[in-house]
Amino acid sequence: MSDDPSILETSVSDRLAAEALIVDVEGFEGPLDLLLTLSRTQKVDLRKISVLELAEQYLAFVEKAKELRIELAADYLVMAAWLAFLKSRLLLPPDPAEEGPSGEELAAHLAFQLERLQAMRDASARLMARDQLGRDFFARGITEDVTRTRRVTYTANILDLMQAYSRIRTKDEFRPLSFDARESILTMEQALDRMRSLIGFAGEWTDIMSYLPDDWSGDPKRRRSATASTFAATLELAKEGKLELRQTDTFAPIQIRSREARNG
Amino acid sequence: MVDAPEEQQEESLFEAPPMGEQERMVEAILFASAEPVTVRELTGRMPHGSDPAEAIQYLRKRYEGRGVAVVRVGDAWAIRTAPDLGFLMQKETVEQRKLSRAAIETLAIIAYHQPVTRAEIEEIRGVSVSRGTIDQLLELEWIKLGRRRMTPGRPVTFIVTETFLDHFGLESARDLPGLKELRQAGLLDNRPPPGADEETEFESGEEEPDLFESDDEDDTVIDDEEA
Amino acid sequence: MVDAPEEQQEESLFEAPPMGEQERMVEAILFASAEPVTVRELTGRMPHGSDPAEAIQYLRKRYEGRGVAVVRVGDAWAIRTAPDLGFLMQKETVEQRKLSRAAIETLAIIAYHQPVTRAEIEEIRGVSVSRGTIDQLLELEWIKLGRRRMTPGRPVTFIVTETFLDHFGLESARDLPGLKELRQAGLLDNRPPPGADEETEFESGEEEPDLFESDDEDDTVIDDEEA
Repeated sequence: MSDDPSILETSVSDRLAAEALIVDVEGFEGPLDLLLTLSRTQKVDLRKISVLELAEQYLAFVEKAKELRIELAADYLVMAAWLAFLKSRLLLPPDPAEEGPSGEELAAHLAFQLERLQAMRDASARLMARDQLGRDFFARGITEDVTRTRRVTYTANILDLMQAYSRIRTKDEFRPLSFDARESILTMEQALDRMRSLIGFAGEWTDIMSYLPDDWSGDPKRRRSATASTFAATLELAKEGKLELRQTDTFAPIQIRSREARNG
Repeated sequence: MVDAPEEQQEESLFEAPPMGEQERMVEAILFASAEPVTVRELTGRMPHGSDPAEAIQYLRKRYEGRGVAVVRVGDAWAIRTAPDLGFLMQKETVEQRKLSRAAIETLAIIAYHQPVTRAEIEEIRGVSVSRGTIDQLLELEWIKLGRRRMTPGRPVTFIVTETFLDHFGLESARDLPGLKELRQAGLLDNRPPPGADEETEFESGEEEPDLFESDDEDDTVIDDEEA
Repeated sequence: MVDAPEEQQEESLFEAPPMGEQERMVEAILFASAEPVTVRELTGRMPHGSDPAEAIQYLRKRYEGRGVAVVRVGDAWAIRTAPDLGFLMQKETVEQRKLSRAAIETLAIIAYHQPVTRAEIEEIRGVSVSRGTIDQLLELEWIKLGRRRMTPGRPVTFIVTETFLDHFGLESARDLPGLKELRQAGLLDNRPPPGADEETEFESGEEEPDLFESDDEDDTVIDDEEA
């Protein structure tokens, strides 16, 4: 098809234009842009463009580029292949067995794409020709920023006040207590140390209360603390498998005995 | 001056200032800002019960034919110098960054086709859109992300911003030059290539919220969907 | 400007724009300039033969009573917000916060013990009182300085103010409920003082030893020994 005389018999100016296109190939924004430029040589409304003629122009362009050993980007070659296919569809009688869109449909879409691209080109030109901020019209030069002040107000009511005072006074009244408490506490660590050293001797069931340190069994406050920590210590030792606990009834005395003593 | 004091007092404990005062206030606020100010913000800054939208209309009339004009920018308002006096402002002229042809075309496509995906921009231009082009437009704050398209891959879309409208002196995206003609000519249609997977294309077309029809463009703001 | 019109026309081929236009120009320039503009500069920027000084006077009149005003700044001119509308350029957000525990306790001590010195407050609270706490209460105008104490060092004392009484709805500081009333009102713990009812407590405590039962106040120091 490429040696169709109708294509080759182009005017000198058209040939020169075609060569300029090739030299400028870098300047094109892709195959569609190139097609749009080529379509201008038809000097018709884009709606009446001959897609067949355009396809041939494009293929001629690609041939020429090959002759001149110009490297064309892949998408130009993909477009060439597609246009060759389109051309065959447009020229050959439609094969009823063939699936897919007809050559006319494909051609119409390509024409639409070109028209749309041209429309967007025109739109961008019109947009850029508008008066622009900072060039044709201007914003305020001396601006006054809104100063944002954040005012924090603190609130408290009479209840807060009274509760605060109560809190202080309460602390005051019970301050001695905290000292007493500190002295009256047998920590679990202390109890655990003590129980570890004593447990070996507990071969028989013995009331847990008998393990309280002597000086911790008198004063009720101290006794209470010692009971609690000793009980906690025995639980810990039971967990370690060192002793067993039992209680015959709710609130009945808790008894312990060593496991090691029994096993060993 | 359309005061109905009785009605106002019923609505609010404090009487709104007279319309003349409200007009002064809007004037002061718009003068003080280089950026467009929304009616919502005006309402927030003016005394309780004020009606800045009405005050703006009076103010706009007052400035007709003056050296500065009250202009609408999307949902906001601004005062700008009259375009015919631009020649006096060489000193204020800011160096415009030269935009590439690709960037300008991409901007126009986004403006006229919004919301539009990158693939659609590429389809229209017939060439891939470079990362830098989009970045440049985002940086200028002329475009921003719109809603994701509800099609496979949930691609992001782009829309133009209020800054864009402000820059080109457009009241809204509906005022883009030649928009109606392009629409009537079917050149803004999302026309799938013949033989393409028409199901998908049709769906995407249907999901597409038409920015130009909707009154409130703010609700197209998105983009935390990635999170 | 004392130009005779004949001279102007001799100097320039072009007639100066009408005064109305000149006024528009001055308006646009003053609006868009980042700094006040002198008459000399206006003359330089406006078409030949213009009389910006006169135009300014018209413009100034036009803006009288408006939301912005044409004002003289040194020997230059600028458009500024009308002084009575300055409040629109501020946005105040009010945030309510609860007074800190330290502050409310300090305030309570001052209220109950006034006039009271800082050392006394610290003695009652058992911790030192930060400068900030006192400052905050002074700033709130809930406390003020009382007479200096006639003791060595002549320390200042603090007393509560009228504002304080107002805020807390009190006639006088004497109206503050006493300790006994606080206790009756359930505001003070009704916990028995240490030493009372210990046997009983122990009886119940024996089965269910709960060391910490009596120590629900966070100011009792129990766990320190483990450290």
